[in-house]
Amino acid sequence: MGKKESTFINMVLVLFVITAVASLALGGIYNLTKEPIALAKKAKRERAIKEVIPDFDTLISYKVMPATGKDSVTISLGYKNDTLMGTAIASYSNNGYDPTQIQLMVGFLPNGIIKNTSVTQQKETPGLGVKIKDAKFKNQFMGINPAEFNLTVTKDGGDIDAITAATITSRAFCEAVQQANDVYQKEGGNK
Amino acid sequence: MNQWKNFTKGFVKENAVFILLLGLCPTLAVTSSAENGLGMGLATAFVLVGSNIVVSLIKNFIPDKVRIPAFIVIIASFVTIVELVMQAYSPALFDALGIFIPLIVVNCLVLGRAEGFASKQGLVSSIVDGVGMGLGFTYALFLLGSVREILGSGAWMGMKFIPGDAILIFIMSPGAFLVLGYLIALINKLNKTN
Amino acid sequence: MDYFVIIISAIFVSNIVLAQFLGICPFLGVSGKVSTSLGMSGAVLFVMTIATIVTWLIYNYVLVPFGITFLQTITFILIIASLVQMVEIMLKKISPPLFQALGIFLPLITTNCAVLGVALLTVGREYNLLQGVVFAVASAIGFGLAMLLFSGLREHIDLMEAPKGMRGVPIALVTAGILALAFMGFSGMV
Amino acid sequence: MNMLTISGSPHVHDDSTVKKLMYGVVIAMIPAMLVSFYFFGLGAVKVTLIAVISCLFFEWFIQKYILKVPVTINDGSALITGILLAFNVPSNLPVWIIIIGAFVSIAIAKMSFGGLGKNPFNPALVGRVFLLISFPVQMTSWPVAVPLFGEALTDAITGPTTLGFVKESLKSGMTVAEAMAEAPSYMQEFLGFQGGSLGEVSAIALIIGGLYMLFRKIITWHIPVAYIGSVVIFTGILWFVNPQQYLDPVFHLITGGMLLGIFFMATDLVTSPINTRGMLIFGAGAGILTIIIRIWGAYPEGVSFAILIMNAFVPLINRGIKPKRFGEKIVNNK
Amino acid sequence: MCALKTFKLGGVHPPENKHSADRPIEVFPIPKQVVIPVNQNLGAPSSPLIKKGDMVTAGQLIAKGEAFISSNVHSSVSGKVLKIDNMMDQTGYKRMAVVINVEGDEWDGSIDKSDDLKEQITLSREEIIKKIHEMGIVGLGGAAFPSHVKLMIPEGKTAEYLLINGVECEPYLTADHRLMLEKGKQILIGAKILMKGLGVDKAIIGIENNKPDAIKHITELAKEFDDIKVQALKVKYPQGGEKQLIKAAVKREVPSGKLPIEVGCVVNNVGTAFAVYEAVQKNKPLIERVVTVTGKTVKEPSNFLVRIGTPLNELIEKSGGDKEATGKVVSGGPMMGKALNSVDVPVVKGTSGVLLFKEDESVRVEMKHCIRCGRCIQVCPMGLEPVLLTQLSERGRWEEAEQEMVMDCIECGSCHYTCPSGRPLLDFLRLGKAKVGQLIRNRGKK
Amino acid sequence: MFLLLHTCFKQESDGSVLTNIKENKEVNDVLIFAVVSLSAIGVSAAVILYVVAQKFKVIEDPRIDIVEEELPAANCGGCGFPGCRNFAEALVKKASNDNSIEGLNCPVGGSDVMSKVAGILGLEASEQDPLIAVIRCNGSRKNAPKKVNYNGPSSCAFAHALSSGENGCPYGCLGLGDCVVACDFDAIHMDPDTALPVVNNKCVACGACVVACPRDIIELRLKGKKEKRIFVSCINQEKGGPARKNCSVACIGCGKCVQVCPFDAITLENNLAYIDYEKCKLCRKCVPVCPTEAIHEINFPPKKPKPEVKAVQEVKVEKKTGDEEVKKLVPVTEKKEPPAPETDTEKKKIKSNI
Amino acid sequence: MSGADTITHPGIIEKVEQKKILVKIYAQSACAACHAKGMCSVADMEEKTVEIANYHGHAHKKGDMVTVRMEKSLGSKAVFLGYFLPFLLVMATLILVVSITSMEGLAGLLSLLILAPYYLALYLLKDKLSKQFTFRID
Ligand SMILES: Cc1cc2nc3c(=O)[nH]c(=O)nc-3n(C[C@H](O)[C@H](O)[C@H](O)COP(=O)(O)O)c2cc1C
Ligand SMILES: Cc1cc2nc3c(=O)[nH]c(=O)nc-3n(C[C@H](O)[C@H](O)[C@H](O)COP(=O)(O)O)c2cc1C
Ligand SMILES: Cc1cc2nc3c(=O)[nH]c(=O)nc-3n(C[C@H](O)[C@H](O)[C@H](O)COP(=O)(O)O)c2cc1C
Ligand SMILES: Cc1cc2nc3c(=O)[nH]c(=O)nc-3n(C[C@H](O)[C@H](O)[C@H](O)CO)c2cc1C
Ligand code: SF4
Ligand code: SF4
Ligand code: SF4
Ligand code: SF4
Ligand code: FES
Repeated sequence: MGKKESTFINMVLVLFVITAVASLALGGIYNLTKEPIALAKKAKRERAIKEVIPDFDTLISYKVMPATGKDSVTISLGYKNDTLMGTAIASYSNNGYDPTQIQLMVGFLPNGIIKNTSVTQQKETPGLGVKIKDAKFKNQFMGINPAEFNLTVTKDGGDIDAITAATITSRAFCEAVQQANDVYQKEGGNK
Repeated sequence: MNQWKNFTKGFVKENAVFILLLGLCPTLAVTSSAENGLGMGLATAFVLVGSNIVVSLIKNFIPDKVRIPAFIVIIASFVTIVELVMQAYSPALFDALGIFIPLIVVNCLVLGRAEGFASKQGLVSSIVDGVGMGLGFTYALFLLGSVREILGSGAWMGMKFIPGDAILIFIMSPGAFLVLGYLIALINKLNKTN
Repeated sequence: MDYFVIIISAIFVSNIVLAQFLGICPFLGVSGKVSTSLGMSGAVLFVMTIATIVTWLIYNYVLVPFGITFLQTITFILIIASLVQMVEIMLKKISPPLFQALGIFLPLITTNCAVLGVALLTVGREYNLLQGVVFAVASAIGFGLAMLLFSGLREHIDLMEAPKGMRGVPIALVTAGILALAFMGFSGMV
Repeated sequence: MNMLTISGSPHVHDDSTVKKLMYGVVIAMIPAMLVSFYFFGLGAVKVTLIAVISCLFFEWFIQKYILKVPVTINDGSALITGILLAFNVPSNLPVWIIIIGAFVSIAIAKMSFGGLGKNPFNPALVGRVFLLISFPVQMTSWPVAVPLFGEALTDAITGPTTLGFVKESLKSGMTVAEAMAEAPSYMQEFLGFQGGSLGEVSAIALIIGGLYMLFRKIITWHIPVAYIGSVVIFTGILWFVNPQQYLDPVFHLITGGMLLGIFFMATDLVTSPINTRGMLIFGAGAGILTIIIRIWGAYPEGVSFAILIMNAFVPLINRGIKPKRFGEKIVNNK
Repeated sequence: MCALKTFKLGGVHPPENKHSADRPIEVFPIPKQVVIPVNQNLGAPSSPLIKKGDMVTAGQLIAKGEAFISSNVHSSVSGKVLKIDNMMDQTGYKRMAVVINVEGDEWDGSIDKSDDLKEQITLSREEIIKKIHEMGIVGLGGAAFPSHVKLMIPEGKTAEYLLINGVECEPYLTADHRLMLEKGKQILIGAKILMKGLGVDKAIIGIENNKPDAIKHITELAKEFDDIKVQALKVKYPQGGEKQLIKAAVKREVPSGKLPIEVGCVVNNVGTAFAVYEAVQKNKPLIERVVTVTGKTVKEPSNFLVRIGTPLNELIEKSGGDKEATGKVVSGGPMMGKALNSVDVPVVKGTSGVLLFKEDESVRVEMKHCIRCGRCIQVCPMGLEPVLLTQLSERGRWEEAEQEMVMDCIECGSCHYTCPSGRPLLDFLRLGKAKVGQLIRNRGKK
Repeated sequence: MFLLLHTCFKQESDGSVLTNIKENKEVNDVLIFAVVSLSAIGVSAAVILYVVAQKFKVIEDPRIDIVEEELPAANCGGCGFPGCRNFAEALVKKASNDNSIEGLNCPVGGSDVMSKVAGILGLEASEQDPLIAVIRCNGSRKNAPKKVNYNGPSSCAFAHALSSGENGCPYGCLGLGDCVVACDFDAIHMDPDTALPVVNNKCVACGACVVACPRDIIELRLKGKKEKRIFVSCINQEKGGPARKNCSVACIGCGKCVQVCPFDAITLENNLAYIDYEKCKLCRKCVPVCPTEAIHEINFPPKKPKPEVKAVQEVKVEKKTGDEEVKKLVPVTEKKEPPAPETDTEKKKIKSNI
Repeated sequence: MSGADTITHPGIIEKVEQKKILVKIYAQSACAACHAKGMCSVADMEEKTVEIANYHGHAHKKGDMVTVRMEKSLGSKAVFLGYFLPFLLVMATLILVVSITSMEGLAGLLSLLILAPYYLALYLLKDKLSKQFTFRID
């Protein structure tokens, strides 16, 4: 049999070659997929933005620190033919049911009215918290003017009907939208 | 004929999940829907076939005593490839499967086949074995995912056929254990009567 | 994150075995007897802690600076595998009787996805070292708790003799399912 | 001379049988059942009937056609499971959900392990928790207790249980005094004027049943006393430290499923430790877990989970905690 | 008489059914033929000294116990040895026995047959032990353990108390009760002899409270002896078990696997004390004993003074036992006695009673799965877990059974008596004890 | 490997990205870092594992696996080892130490498997004639009617300890099936009519039942050519009279078979005849001389003159002749129920799961 | 001798030397019972051979089936010495160094390095340990 013997040199050599080849190959693949990965991420974000603000052709994004949260939020301004079509704010809340952050995209029309919202990340319980993605819950935020609307659940005296048996998630969602609105008022509203 | 046997054993007689009980972590974790099960199964199958091929090709160059680390490196490479490619071209699935993609590395099925089969057999047999075992694994995950999705979400492959909620627990962790338990009991029974 | 939260979460709320589905193979394979499962849990505790420290260091001081985090899977598994073997050989060299008494759990851990999973989760959640280690320890304790309860239940079921078709793995899985069900009572605690 | 019978000693037996034991429990549940019929009307009757019938049916079906063993639905254990399952759900639960619960209780939690005596987990509780997690909405909308027969059938009025209500209030920052102002008085709760699952509303009915079982020696005092003791001590300490934030022991004892769990479910012979030392640990553990879940967990009610979790500990308790052996400690007073 | 005492752990209280309690002891007529098994005691068998055709007298030594734990057997009648053969005994197996055709009633000359009370104890300690050995006295409390062995206290141990077991906790049986009422004085003298043999200065007679007349009578008589006390005990089975009796009377616990002497006690049955009196004072070997014949199918439950070797059949006939209605015949009490294959077996030294069951009483309740109620544990006087031991035994897990102390079981049957599922716990425990005993012995051999 | 990577990559990506590689400078850094670090880790792993291997590894003989494949995987313990793999190890070890595997035998696989194993190990297998379990008691309900009712757990071991059994024979089968439970191969079952165990051809002679029977009734005997075997179906050591009292087909120790056997295969000890299966040539001379039909022949063709008669019950003794010479050949077919002492009124069912 | 509190293993005598016996134990606990045994061979399933000081002096020969026993408390002691104590050391060092220097890398390294002296100490004590962890056979 042509099996290599297990001498020290042999072993080191073989492992060296294998790891080297493997890392080379992986490096190659990494480089090849880097772009598509970045693209995919971008596409995902853009898809979310598209969902919450009207059609646009140019996107200008920047980050700001919200007054309340720990992490920054990204503001994206969508322009079509140089007119501002809407502002999408990627907001978040750490107070969901699952420790994983809930991330939303909230779209404001230039007049400050919320056009739509979209959930970009969540790990809430299937069948309960996950329902924040359902139209029934989300549509409550469509077309409202935060200025004259209490962005909290009814239980807390607000105007949003919480998902049955998932008040925590509902609260977190409201909190994120509220945060987006705060940021919008401060940053994006007058731009 | 022999190759055919080689190929089919992964489905019934030596099914990784139902009979050999290998790789149960991903089996239980990602099968909350048929689609996820399918994705995970295919990813594993890809790694399995790839590493089987490479191992069987280079088996003679590897000294016995470093064979395990060598196999691990090979398998891990394929896993990383899957990770990267999936991230690039199927990000949604990647998100859904999460940590269990890198964990294919430690799936005993993969290492077991590389070590137990590919390192002893020729290329063709290894490929056949890999494909058979991989598809067997995939079908098991798909089956489990389907049952859980139907019972737990009232849907199949994302298509909802009852409105509202179904029996939620089946897409949560206890449901995974329960469904697999009864599936195995059923399959044992079928195997016996055959 | 608060350490307390990490601990409660890893042991009870998101128990590594019952909720995260990591380490199912030893959970089912080595849980036939209480004494065995205790030995296994001890080994997991030790290996998981050490492995998390090493992988955390490598990740943050090698992979991140060089921008090659995509190699984490392959490096982690290599490190864990050799680490386990190193512990094994050290124990054997140092005190053969001790090694004998400890049984043969170490090799089993190499392919245990719980160790790799915890290492990956630690870096994925961007814990700092201490948090990571606390998480690893709590996960190991959670693993041990689940193992211990489960092995007790299995000894009991063994004595009770379930119906023929359910004996062995099926009934073990059903038991695990009900155990997971019971553990859902801890949910929302963090 | 007749053909003689030979057997090992002893040749006499006391008159206890499994059946007597089980029907004793059924009798003990009658007060609570009547109270539930009184408060929840026909809805309660319907839920109880369906739960009992489906439990008996599944047991019969599985024994006869799947396991092919002698049918033992007469022994009363499935009857108890059915009644207790009904006791643990709201009176307006849809029929199909009750049937699923009965199936889970009997098929999964009991028969999969081989039937009476072999199951490590309490069947009724497995059924209830399964439903609670699977159908959180239906399982947590309670018709308000209306002490008029037939009235509640319309089930239009739903409200939270006292426990859920108080917990929710505390969570939103109220003090105990504020929260309790709107809750039913202790006397009302004691008698049963509160929302909740069928069997849990009336503390007095449950206590009567429990005392009956103690008197008939169906259960021993160990589990109830350890359970109540640990609850009282644990909540007592918390309450003592901060009465604004934590509820007093009496409240915890008489609300929710506490007494139901203590007398009827923690004491299930099959799923609790077999010796009295173990029972004390079991009871104490269940009490502490109940309070932990009630105070810090997502669910307002912790009894079911606490008992199930302690069920999982039972084999270890049985293994580790042995009865006092004769001659264990040499107590020779010279 | 001080307050009622009892043992703490476990115990049951079966219906007492002491139907023959007020029937005086009746001397049973000598049968035509007796069958005397040569091995009637716990321990090594004895070897016969006579052969077919020999003429023997009542009280003549016919088999000698040579081993340390073994005992002599005497002829209970006079007559001709018909054969020495394997005869069925109470176990249903055939064992060696001497069959004697009775001719007259001629006693060995050295025996004092008179009824006179002989109070003076003249023999020395060693002589007492020797006498008890010679006269073939074994424990009449049930186990038939050679009594002289009990008196030979192992080196390093000292006895402090003699306990006389007048508990008779078994339902139905009244032999000891009647003996105490009728031969109280002799029993007390017997106790004195035993005390001397043991070298102790304290004796306690334990009697359960369901025999108030016996308590009263013995207390009265015991006033003479300031070193013998009567202790009334609460009625609870198995108070008569020696470990339980010691616990109840002197609050000491015999450690697991150890003998009563470990805590300075020796326990003897009242019947044994009486036999000792007769042996030492009257030179009379153990050739007769009191046997209770009772049961629901017995017309006249009686207490007979019976020669060893008398067929049980005759006892049953004499007391009007209805054989047609009888489904089970038990030698001994209902809790610990042995069901017999046949009534054509002889009375032996250990036979304390014959108990007849009605047909419907004789079959056990149907066995079901264990429901883990734990009652068997609660009633076990030894603090064992019969339910677990049974399961281990059923599955042949002997090592674990040993660790769970199966050998400590005193086979009292309380667990089986009380199990609502009707599980034959004690049957499996016995099996387990036998197997574990084998294991331990094998280990010892190596 | 590269080829493979290339192909798989080709399937999944679009061409445009390919061009990026050369342009991107950072990319090469990554490559270098990757290669360097991973190789470093790989080599250190190699060193560690080398040391491990040096000091520590036991390479298993690959033949163990191959041998294990051959074994039936019943893990029954019939070979005396805890499992098939352990047996395989023992085989390989013995083969390499002693150059023979004598004394080791897999009863389940039989000589077939053993010769294959021997082939693998390069040895000759010692040909082991197949054995089968044989029940040496015929005290069925008819032949040894029940005299008392046993009312206890269905455990021969316990019943044996309790008393001599329902039919009074202190040697005979208790009929509670400990042997049936012990058999892993479904080779023994209880005959509901006779309450005696019956062995079928699934028996692999593992001996589990032999150990399980508290009365040593079961013996492993030569399976015999064409599965023919002759044996004394009784182990009662009582004298003739007492033995016959309980059981009409007991061996009474008359010694006729001993005299008639031309091969000295039969010995008489303790009132009991025993046929040595190695010496027995299956001549059948002993069968008809037995006055109580205690000698059984199995799988023989029926005797010529009466072809319709079942071999086992070919001769029937006239009851109560006392003189053994006066016996008649009575074809079973002509007979009704064999005369059994009619004390047994109640039909005994096999005790259910007590 | 009572069988309580001991761990027993069936084994086969491999070698009888002057003062000791080598017994091969069938590792029935973990690997042998593991369903993945046939597949998993990561670390080559190992058979354990234990040494027994042959102080009984009774005749054992190669190939005998024996039962090896060790006191149960020793098993947990081994787990304590082998895993738990070093684990505690690592944790202690880690927490200590982090709280003093707040340098995580250093803490991590140091906590791993602390194992070296620990195992060295074990090594030095090895004779003592060997005496403690002895097996007996029946
Ligand atoms: C297993 C489990 C999962 C849950 N998942 C969620 C969730 O995803 N979102 C949520 O808001 N509440 C969830 N809950 C319920 C909360 O813990 C809490 O009971 C509820 O949100 C209280 O609000 P309610 O007033 O709406 O019932 C879950 C509870 C359990 C037991
Ligand atoms: C898992 C779960 C358990 C709950 N248990 C209780 C309970 O025991 N008592 C109670 O009053 N409310 C309970 N709730 C109800 C919530 O606290 C909340 O009050 C209720 O869902 C209000 O819902 P609605 O707005 O749909 O009426 C529970 C909710 C969930 C999700
Ligand atoms: C469960 C049990 C019950 C017993 N009951 C009695 C009893 O009632 N009376 C008695 O004298 N001995 C009884 N014995 C026997 C005693 O334990 C002890 O052996 C006896 O009293 C010693 O006296 P002896 O050697 O003179 O027979 C019982 C034993 C056991 C195990
Ligand atoms: C005191 C007592 C309490 C019981 N409690 C329960 C119970 O909580 N749930 C249940 O399903 N069965 C209960 N049973 C019935 C029975 O024990 C149970 O169904 C077994 O667990 C089935 O094996 C109880 C029985 C008794 C005697
Ligand atoms: S028979 Fe043995 S186990 Fe049963 S109660 Fe009596 S002492 Fe305990
Ligand atoms: S008394 Fe009977 S049913 Fe109860 S635990 Fe003991 S064996 Fe089981
Ligand atoms: S147990 Fe007896 S009958 Fe069954 S295979 Fe083994 S030897 Fe044959
Ligand atoms: S052959 Fe032996 S084990 Fe089998 S049923 Fe008869 S007595 Fe029992
Ligand atoms: S797949 Fe997770 S431990 Fe085996």
